[in-house]
Amino acid sequence: MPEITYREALAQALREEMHRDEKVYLIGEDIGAYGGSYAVTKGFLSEFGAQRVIDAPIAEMGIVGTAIGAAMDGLRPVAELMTINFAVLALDQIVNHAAKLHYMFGGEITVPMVVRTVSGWGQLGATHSQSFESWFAHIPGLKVVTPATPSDAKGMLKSAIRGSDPVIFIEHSLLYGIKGEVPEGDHLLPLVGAQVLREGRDVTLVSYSRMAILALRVAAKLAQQGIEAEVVDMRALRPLDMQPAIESVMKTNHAVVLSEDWRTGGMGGELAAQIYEHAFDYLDAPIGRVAAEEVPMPYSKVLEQLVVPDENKIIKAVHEVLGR
Amino acid sequence: MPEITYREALAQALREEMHRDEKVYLIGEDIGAYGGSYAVTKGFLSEFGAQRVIDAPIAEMGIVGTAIGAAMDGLRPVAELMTINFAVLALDQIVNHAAKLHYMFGGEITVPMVVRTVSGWGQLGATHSQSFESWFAHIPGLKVVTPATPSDAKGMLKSAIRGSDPVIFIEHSLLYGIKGEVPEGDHLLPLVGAQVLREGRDVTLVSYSRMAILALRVAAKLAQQGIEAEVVDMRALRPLDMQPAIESVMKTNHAVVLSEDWRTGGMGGELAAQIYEHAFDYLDAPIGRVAAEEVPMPYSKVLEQLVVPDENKIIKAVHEVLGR
Amino acid sequence: MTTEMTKPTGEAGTNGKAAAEDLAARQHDLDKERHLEYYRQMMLIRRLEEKTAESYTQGKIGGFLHLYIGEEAVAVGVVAGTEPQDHLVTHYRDHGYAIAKGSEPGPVLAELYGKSGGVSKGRGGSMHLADVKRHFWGGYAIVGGHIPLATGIAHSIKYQKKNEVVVCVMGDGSTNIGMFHESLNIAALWKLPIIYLVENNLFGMGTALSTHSSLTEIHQKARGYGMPGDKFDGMDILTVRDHVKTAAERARSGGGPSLLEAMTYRFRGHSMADPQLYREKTEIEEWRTKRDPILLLTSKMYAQGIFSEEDTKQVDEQVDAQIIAASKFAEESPFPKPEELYDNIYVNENY
Amino acid sequence: MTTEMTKPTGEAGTNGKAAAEDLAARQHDLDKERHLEYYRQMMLIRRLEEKTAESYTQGKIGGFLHLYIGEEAVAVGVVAGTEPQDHLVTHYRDHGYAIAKGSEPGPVLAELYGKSGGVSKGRGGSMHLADVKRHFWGGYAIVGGHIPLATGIAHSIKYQKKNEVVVCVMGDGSTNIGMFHESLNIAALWKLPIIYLVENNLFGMGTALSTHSSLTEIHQKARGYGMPGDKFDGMDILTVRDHVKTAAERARSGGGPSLLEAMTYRFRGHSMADPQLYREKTEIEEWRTKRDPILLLTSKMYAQGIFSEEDTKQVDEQVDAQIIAASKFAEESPFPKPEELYDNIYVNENY
Ligand SMILES: Cc1ncc(C[n+]2csc(CCOP(=O)(O)OP(=O)(O)O)c2C)c(N)n1
Ligand SMILES: Cc1ncc(C[n+]2csc(CCOP(=O)(O)OP(=O)(O)O)c2C)c(N)n1
Ligand SMILES: [Mg+2]
Ligand SMILES: [Mg+2]
Repeated sequence: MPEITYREALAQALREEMHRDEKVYLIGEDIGAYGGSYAVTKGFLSEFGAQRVIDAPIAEMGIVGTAIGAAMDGLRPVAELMTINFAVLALDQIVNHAAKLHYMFGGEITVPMVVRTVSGWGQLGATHSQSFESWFAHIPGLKVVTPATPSDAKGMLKSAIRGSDPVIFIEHSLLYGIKGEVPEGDHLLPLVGAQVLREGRDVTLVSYSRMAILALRVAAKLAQQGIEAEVVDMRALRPLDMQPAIESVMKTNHAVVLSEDWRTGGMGGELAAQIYEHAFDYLDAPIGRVAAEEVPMPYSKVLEQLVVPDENKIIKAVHEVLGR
Repeated sequence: MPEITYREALAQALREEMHRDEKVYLIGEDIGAYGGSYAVTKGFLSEFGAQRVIDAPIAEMGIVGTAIGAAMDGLRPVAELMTINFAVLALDQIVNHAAKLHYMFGGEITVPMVVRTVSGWGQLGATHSQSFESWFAHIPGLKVVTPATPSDAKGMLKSAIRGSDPVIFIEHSLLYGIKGEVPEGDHLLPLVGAQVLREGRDVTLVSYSRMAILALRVAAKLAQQGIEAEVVDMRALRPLDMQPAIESVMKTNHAVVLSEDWRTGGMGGELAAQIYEHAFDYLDAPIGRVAAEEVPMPYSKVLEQLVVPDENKIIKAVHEVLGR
Repeated sequence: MTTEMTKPTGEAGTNGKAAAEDLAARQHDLDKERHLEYYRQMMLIRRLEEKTAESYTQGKIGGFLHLYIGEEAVAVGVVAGTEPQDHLVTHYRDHGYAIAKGSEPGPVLAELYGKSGGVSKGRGGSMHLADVKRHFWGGYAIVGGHIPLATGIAHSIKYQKKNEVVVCVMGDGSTNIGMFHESLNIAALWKLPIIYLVENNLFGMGTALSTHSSLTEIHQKARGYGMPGDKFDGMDILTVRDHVKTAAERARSGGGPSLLEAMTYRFRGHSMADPQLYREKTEIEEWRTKRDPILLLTSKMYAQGIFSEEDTKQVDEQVDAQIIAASKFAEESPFPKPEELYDNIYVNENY
Repeated sequence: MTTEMTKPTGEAGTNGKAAAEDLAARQHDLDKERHLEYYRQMMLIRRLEEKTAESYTQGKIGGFLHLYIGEEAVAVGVVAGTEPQDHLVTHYRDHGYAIAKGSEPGPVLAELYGKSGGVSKGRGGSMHLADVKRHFWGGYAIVGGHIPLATGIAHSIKYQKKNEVVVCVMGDGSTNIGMFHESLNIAALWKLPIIYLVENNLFGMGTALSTHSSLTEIHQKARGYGMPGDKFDGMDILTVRDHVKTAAERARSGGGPSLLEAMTYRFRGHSMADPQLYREKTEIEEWRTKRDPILLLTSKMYAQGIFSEEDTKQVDEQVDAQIIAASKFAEESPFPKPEELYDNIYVNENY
């Protein structure tokens, strides 16, 4: 199987689906002439033309709203919101509209739309370094996908496009460069279903997106200390598949949940609460929670490094949970 | 002490603060000539004039954004967003701006602003029946207040107006009519600090806003069954004061968290996770979670009743937690 | 009762006087049928709204109820000026549009009752009801929220090279919100086949036009997009129809979007809960007595001899019967079943 | 180096020829001083930007860096056309505005280095830097996000009956977003003392004007609000100053808001990361050689004899020295301390 980057995997998914179905089109800011702010759609404008690769005005509500409308009428838009920070501007369209229509109109309207957007940070300052996945995960009617690997990036994006529900597809800017094996052609993965990425008997690391990759790296380090960590990648945050995490904790009796968002009201609280609830009698210690410090992200590198979860914080949390 | 309604308590707070400080003004949709969609500001337009009671265009970003700007320059706006469903439209201004400015500009800018808004339901349909408190509670830089009683409504609103931080003040449409004792005049309450509303030894009900009132009613019923429930009203969701809930659970060894929002990613998960973490050795059973069913709110009364948490669901959850 | 007719064939026959008379008679019949149909639709809307008001006070309808009484000529004119395959997307004051677009009054009322026989199976309610097979995409209750959706439908039409037009209806108060701007820019930029039709009823809830909008000539907001704007009497169904038709023809032939402003007035409060502190009773009375769109049509038709009081009486009876039948349908329709609560969250459960 | 002078006193002296000559000489000195100050500011902005570009490639500056090179006349003209107490709110391409408004280059550069000596203590970075005591309320990185804020400051000014004006700067690409519309409607409706100044540099990131805006004459968007609109050469500092001054006087005297469009061009990419696939190198070269705002000013000034190459050389040296000093300041300024991480979340910790 060829090794390609997360970025290439996404591009492959988009390209294949666009070739397969004329009703699939892309819309977003600077996805065409500029080549995509993270270069995912580089070359697409010349390959598919301006009708199907639409450089939109800076108008997040307009981008998502017109995509919803087009989806209602049978097209299959893939809307790109340049970063998740700007998705905040489109929340009314996503939450009050896309998520509601199928249910609210008694099943008569469908919204086969994908919204691709990106989390991440890197001295981008307070307005440009946020993670809002828990907000989306809170909304019935949405599917929320957070792929960590190139294979998932491709396989889940293709399924998102083929499915008929509104999908919030959250990429991570610090993952675009990672490589992995990705099946060529029709590689379709379900949009729900957590997975064990690494087995271990001592502690379960529950995570998604970039933190799942970090968890793998940490697990390798922990192994050198004689700690065998099991890594569970949630992969999608709505619907949530808690089973693998719960089963893992029943085996390891210890868990640390990892996310990049702010702690209070973040994804980690929900994941922990469900594990506590369903593995109550199996836990030997409170679940560790590693998340971002609760401050607007400072620009200065020295402060930013304190805010974001890193390997050391995870290792520290594991040690605490294991009482070492 | 006079007994007044939650609505009157809010009106009192606004009126007193407007008389006290000319820099306080109100802005919102239909707060003036119409009298306020929930009649909180009825009579204010003639009392204070159109300069200080501003009927705004339907422009949620404009309402909140101009309020932030005015606050930056030293005024003390109280912006009303007619319901929390429309607050979704103003999230960029609230989250990417109000919450960030003080920190991001090194303390040089302050945003002494209050955003009043309302949760609730009552056959209003999917777009008009939502609860987004967990979203706001997730954001560093905001203060999030969810008063359950008339006294808190007045005392916390006055403090919110006098303080110099952006406060999201979430009322509940089904609470406006409830009555309670409210001190006259300068009744100022801190914006943080949970409280025990009723003592009990068997189980802790952890809640806020309308669910705290429901919890009190449920506790009375449970008492008749010989179950003594302790009711903790969180009162504010950011900053969170977990101490009273944790101490209560250390005593009762059982807890049920109650909220009106959707379960996944809602406030209950966070509250539960923190209780599990800090009262880990005291819990005799998993914490119960009562929240809304995870569907866009159906209009039909028969379905809506199934979605919202009610006394029976709470009682059932308590029984489960207590193993009865 | 047929729906809006196609144009009269118009060929002048052989040349005899009889043929000409025949043609005139045929023309008269067509005119009568067409205009009586407008009358019928307006009456049906009005009577249905009166029925909903009654049901609301009886507690059969919950939540917010926004009546369309007084504004019937706009909905009926919009549908008369467009084709059945054209699309309609409106704000929450939507019952009239559903009816004009051909929805049965029974399922519309049943929707308001929260019954499973409702057009949206009782899930949407008054503010969110749709009848997709008639290309009525629904009422939407977030002010301005439907404007991007309607624009997207128009985008789809253009993308798929279909010969259809979208009408997106909103109130005057909705033209100040960001989504209006984003949508109109996109529509003008991409030359989409869409008509933005503003029902200017002088108030957004209790806020007067001059308090909420810098430009009180709403149609002039089109100038910010290089789009044609047009203002007309929204109380005259024929005027509405003609202006909508012109804009629809422009849109259909690739001329892009328009912003239309129909001057109208709601005879009732914003919603059933409205104490109406913000306007004078005399103002309402003035409109009611002098500018009732139904009276305006009948007096014109009577004067021109196109139809008679006899005709309208007949229609009235039919309408009354329809309301009774609708009411019966709505009453008898069952409530949704509890086990259906989780239906229609997703299309693909396991994708 | 003084800041922008007040108007010359202008009284004609007694009446002798000597007095007149004296006046002319004084006038010339004032003219020279003023125009040389414009030159100085533009040069300082340019050299500082060049310095930041260098520092960025050296890894001393992180994140996104948006250079202002080529557009200096707009910032300097805006400040020249307004008063020191007037307010400035801009988008993320903000270094030039800070400098024009009088911020010291050292703390501006230190901000970009993430140092505690930065104007925003290293918390904001390139896209979010403010200097509030100078009424520079900062750069904002959410496109359009600052437009409502600036409008609110103008509202506060009117509310408090202050004699001040706000200038809100944005790019052409920012005029399509909802917040633009909501703000301009409110400002026109309430007649607020604000100038919306659009830097039309023909692109929003890589998207050309005609691809993003239905009206490419951006100032005509004012028509949607009944607001005056005005377009002018943004490469000519004197033109910018005069047009801004006119709008500021209107705003100050109760005439309400304006929408100004300064035609300009950025000589560099959108940010340091921009591969610039969307425009031709020749187009950039054309602007650089023929329309450089600094060259335009100097050639005019040399021709009119207002200042000489000698003068500019002197200024250049001063500017170079300032940049060296700024660089030293930024390098030596300490990083924020870890224990300060939670400072300035709230003003009132226990309220
Ligand atoms: C975004 C949003 N803000 C506020 C409201 C509350 N609201 C419902 S209708 C309405 C007035 C709308 O007036 P207009 O657009 O003129 O329509 P009309 O009701 O007059 O037909 C308001 C403020 C809402 N539904 N959505
Ligand atoms: C709401 C939002 N959407 C998208 C972006 C990403 N973005 C940053 S600058 C920019 C282009 C803005 O162009 P313009 O307004 O013309 O200003 P210029 O950079 O040309 O000065 C974009 C799309 C953003 N920061 N905020
Ligand atoms: Mg109206
Ligand atoms: Mg630009």
